[in-house]
Amino acid sequence: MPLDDQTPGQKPGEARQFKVVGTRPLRPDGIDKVTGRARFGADMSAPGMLIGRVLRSPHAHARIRSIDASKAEALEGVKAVVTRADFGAGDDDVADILDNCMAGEKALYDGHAVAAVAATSAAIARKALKLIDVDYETLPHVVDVDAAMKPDAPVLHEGLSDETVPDGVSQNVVHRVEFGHGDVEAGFAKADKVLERSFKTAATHQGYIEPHACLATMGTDGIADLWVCTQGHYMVRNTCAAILGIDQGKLRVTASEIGGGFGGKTTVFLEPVALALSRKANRPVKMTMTREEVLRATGPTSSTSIDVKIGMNKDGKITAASADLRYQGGAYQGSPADMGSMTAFAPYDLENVKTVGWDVVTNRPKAAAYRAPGAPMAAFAVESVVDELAKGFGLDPLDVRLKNAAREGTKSSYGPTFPAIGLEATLQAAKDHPHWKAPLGPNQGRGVACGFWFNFGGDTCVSLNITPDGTVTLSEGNPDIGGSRASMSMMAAEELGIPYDQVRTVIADTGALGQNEVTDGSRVTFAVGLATIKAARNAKKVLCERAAMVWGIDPEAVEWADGCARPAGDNAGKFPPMSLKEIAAIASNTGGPVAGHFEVNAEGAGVSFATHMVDTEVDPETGAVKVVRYTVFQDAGKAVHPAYVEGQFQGGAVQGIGWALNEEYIYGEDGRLQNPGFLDYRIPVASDLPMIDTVILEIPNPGHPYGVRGVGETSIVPPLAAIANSVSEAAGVRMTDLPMSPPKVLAAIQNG
Amino acid sequence: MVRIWGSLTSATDGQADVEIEATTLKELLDGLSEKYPAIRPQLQRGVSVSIDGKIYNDSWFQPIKPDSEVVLLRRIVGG
Amino acid sequence: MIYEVPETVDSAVALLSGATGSARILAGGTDLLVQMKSGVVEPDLVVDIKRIDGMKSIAQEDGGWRIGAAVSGAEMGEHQALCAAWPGVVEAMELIGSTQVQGRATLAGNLCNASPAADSVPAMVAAGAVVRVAGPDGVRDIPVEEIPVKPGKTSLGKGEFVTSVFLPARPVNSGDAYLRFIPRTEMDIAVVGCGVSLTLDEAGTCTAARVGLGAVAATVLVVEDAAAALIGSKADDTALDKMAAAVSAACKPIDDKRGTVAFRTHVAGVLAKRAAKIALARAQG
Amino acid sequence: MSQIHVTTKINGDTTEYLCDPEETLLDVLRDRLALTGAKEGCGTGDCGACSVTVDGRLVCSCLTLGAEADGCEIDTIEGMADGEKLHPLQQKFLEHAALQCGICTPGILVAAKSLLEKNPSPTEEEARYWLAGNLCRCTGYDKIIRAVMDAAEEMRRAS
Repeated sequence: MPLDDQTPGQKPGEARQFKVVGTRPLRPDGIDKVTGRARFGADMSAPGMLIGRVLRSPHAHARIRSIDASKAEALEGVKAVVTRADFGAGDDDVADILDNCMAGEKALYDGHAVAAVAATSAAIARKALKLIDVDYETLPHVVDVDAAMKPDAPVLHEGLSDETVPDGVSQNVVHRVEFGHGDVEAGFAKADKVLERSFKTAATHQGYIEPHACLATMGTDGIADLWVCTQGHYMVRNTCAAILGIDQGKLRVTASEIGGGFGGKTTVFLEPVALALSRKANRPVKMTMTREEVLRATGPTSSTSIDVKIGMNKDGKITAASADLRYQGGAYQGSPADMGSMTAFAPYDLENVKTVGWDVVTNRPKAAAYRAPGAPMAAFAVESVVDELAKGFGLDPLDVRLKNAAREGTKSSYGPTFPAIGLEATLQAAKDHPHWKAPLGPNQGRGVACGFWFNFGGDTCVSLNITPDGTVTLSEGNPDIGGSRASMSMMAAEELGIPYDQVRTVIADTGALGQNEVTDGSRVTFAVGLATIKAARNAKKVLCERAAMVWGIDPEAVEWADGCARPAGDNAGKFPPMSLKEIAAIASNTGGPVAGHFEVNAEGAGVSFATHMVDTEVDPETGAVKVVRYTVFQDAGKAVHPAYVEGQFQGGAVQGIGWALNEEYIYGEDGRLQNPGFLDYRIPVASDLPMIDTVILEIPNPGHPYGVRGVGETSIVPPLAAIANSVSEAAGVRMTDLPMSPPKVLAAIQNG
Repeated sequence: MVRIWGSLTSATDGQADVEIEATTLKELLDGLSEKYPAIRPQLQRGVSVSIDGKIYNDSWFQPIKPDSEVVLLRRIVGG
Repeated sequence: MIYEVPETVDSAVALLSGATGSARILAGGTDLLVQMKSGVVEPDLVVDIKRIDGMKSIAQEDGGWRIGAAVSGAEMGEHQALCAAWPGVVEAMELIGSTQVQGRATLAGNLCNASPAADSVPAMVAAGAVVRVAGPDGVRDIPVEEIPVKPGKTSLGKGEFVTSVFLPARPVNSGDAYLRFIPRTEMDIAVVGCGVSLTLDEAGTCTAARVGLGAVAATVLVVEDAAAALIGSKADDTALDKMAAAVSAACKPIDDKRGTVAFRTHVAGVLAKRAAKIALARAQG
Repeated sequence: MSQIHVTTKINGDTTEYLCDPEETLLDVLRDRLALTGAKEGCGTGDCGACSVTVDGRLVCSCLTLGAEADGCEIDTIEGMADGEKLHPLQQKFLEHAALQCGICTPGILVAAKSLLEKNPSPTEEEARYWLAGNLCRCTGYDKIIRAVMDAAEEMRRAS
């Protein structure tokens, strides 16, 4: 629906004075989380609960000839065993998700689920798994994206390529997409220099510390309850209902506290299996993944192979740019090659630009969304070439970016013309920051890079209820992944004109609200915030009506200001203001409880840009890289709770540092994952890092009443490139292959 | 006038900008589907539409003004 | 699985000797429990040795130090006299795992896990440590480098277990050091590890040296050529380069998820040189 | 398989339990004693989310057998606050927004408390190395380290 975006009484362009928004109150779920009593996915139990475990394929690619579970079923304590045969055909929409949760004809990657058991203890469940005989016919496999595209590559799915895929490539290529405008060849012909480079990035995992976990209870009548750690319990409800062939309304899903997601908990893995086990055993079933299972069978992001070609004039003006982006998305279609193709050149105002994206399947776990899916790798490749060209001409890399920066009115590389955007502001802030002028030590280098992300909105419901004592409870349908309860309470308090601690925000289960889009796309503060503000405005309207009844005047003659209903002007009559508390106290006498609610598909999210600056030091004898200093400059639209905005900036930057330096999926010749643990899947630890400085810029999003833009994802787009540019300068050699692990950096230094 | 992405131009006789009479998002998508049947598989896979720089995924009755800039995009996903 | 907590060495030996299935010693458990979790080992008997007298003690003996098999890294790090005598061994031990792991992990366990990448072992090798083993035939003392025979396998026989590690008396003007290379700053397994121990005479000439190398072969290496390059020199740059070359030449590494052959071979030399400089500075006081 | 009877003190209270010989202390705390503040992030000692202290020594409860705790004193996150009074570290974590999702928070608080008991005046570097075994994926550690340093300062002032 079209939204009236303006705050009443506020002229366009006029900065609003906030009382609560922009402050840093303590989060309402804080004490639960510092005392250990907050309940996460694995922290729930039920009477008579069974423990479920999954049997996983040890093969990268194998036909499943047969599964014999009779010995497992006969083991004392085993109450149910399920295989794919226990699931129906399911809707087409969820066919891939079902096949990923429980393999059908083929196991498509190392770690692919092939059967599951529910037993009276974890030990018995583990023992039962060993008693299941699976007859596999192993098949040739492929895990590398370029290898998988070759015509003679082992094929995962026959006939999957759609009409966009040209002849001469493997059927593993699912889809090809192209964006751009102008004539790149003509543009390259005009350039003083054309530079073409190829890049590779390894697959990385979202790396949330909480493994997937759920507790399912399902009866034979199809009525079911599910407790689960997820980024979207409504998505879990809808997906599981479709897979299990039950009505969405019969499945109530409650979101636990969530121990990190970053996109990796935007789909289902264990949940349909736990429900199927529970249905079969007719008892509650709890399932948790081990860390090994998390790494082998969930997440990760795509590994990529990218070619970038850019033409630049001596003055730094880019004449043309093109990129070919090949992303493998694991065993099923849907790698974010399209997002990479759309975002690759988004920070630039280009006359001639073309990107081609390839979605490729391989024998790896199905790629899940990871924070700005597809964008960081594309930015790594593009920003590396821009940097090399700029430095080749002896130009300041920030000046070159400013010279070519997308701004209001720029026709973006993916099509639309940008409205007011904050890229130049981030670049200018970077240029003016002391970090840019600070001296570098020996073996140190400084890199900068820009990044872009779309952000989006989606279906959102908020219900705001006034209690009899005049405090407020706010129900929303998006798991609080990083302080969003605080932001919602703040926006409701701001709008109602009451103190922050008078609002309590809760995450409602799927029975309490309508459909809510997943906590993804950096949407929550934007979309749920918008719905919160609108719900509060609806409540204020009712509150004004109640005051009007008491005063015996027209409701239109009452306005809400500073937490009270007041006569709107002298003509309305002279009455002392009525506070929220006063109106709440007489709610029963004036028509009943007061509430405001708002349901919307919150379209029209604003895009967001960031510039990152990083200093690294390279040990020339070992190739070890140390991050010495890091500063994030990002447009937040409006920072509702600045501490949590900074936290998003810092967290994204550090995930990017991991991706750039040490994180990678390592497969052996046998197609098995060699590092399914936090020992060798090396996410940054505290001693690896400096403080991460942040500069929040606020260029308001006209699509949100307070100007909010999403901030969660953009922060992971620039770091790969910024660090690569920094390391390349420090090492004296251009690094094009992520991660820049010490053996690679040392080899690059030694090979010049 | 709708701007479509590069690889769809095979469905529109090579035109990157195509003319569709539409006052809402739904009319636009129906019009595209009717005029260029070859584009239907892509529409079925899901698209996002940028109207004057704002992204819309689903809202059928989102108004489109005569002078609006309308761009068809791959369905935006997030993490 | 049966869990036993014997209170004497003899009863531990009896339990281990009498075991019909697989038996494991539990001291810190930081390797054993990981292996049990992954299903790599499913012991029928676990013998917790922490309640045996002496297992948790650090005691001076003949001018050297005897470290009980259940002494944790954290306890070693808190023992000032031990740190002063063998800083290289202590710093190697303290590099293993996190603070949490330090609260449990032991020198003896790190040795008996028989990983070629064990951090404390090259340092113990350099220090000339001697391991005391109890078994059905009584007690024997053997050089530390003779314990691991290949990855995951020790030379200990059935019923035997390590009761202590002895670090010998430290000659005057001596110093030791251990350095390892890891991709992060903490929490990784060594890609290369190098322990150096050396002794100087009054004139500053190196009279004795030992160099231990980890993660570059199936077991920790004692590199005698490297030691020879130092002995008789003043550990100047020429000698150090010669030592580094000997270290690199001794490497027989593999390519794996943690590093390449070329990387390990090169970095072994780099680390040996850096470790030797630290040891030298310590020897010079 | 017979179970083992264990007597411990947990957060100051004498506690008895029966556990399987191969059961970890983490499983005992979570599944038998309903102390779910310690989390299992990896089960292999690599993430620190299950941190507790045993006889004052910081350990991963996933790398300790429940049977080993016999006669020991165990402290967990559930015992960190003194009644209604939060520990200064807990308070500073809230004030500095040092948690986003909160899954690593109990382990980090237990580890940080152990640090400050051993070293009341850690440098930033000492704090970072002490906490290197506690993985956090949300915050980039910046606000965590600030909260620990601030709590240390406040505790020094108060003592």
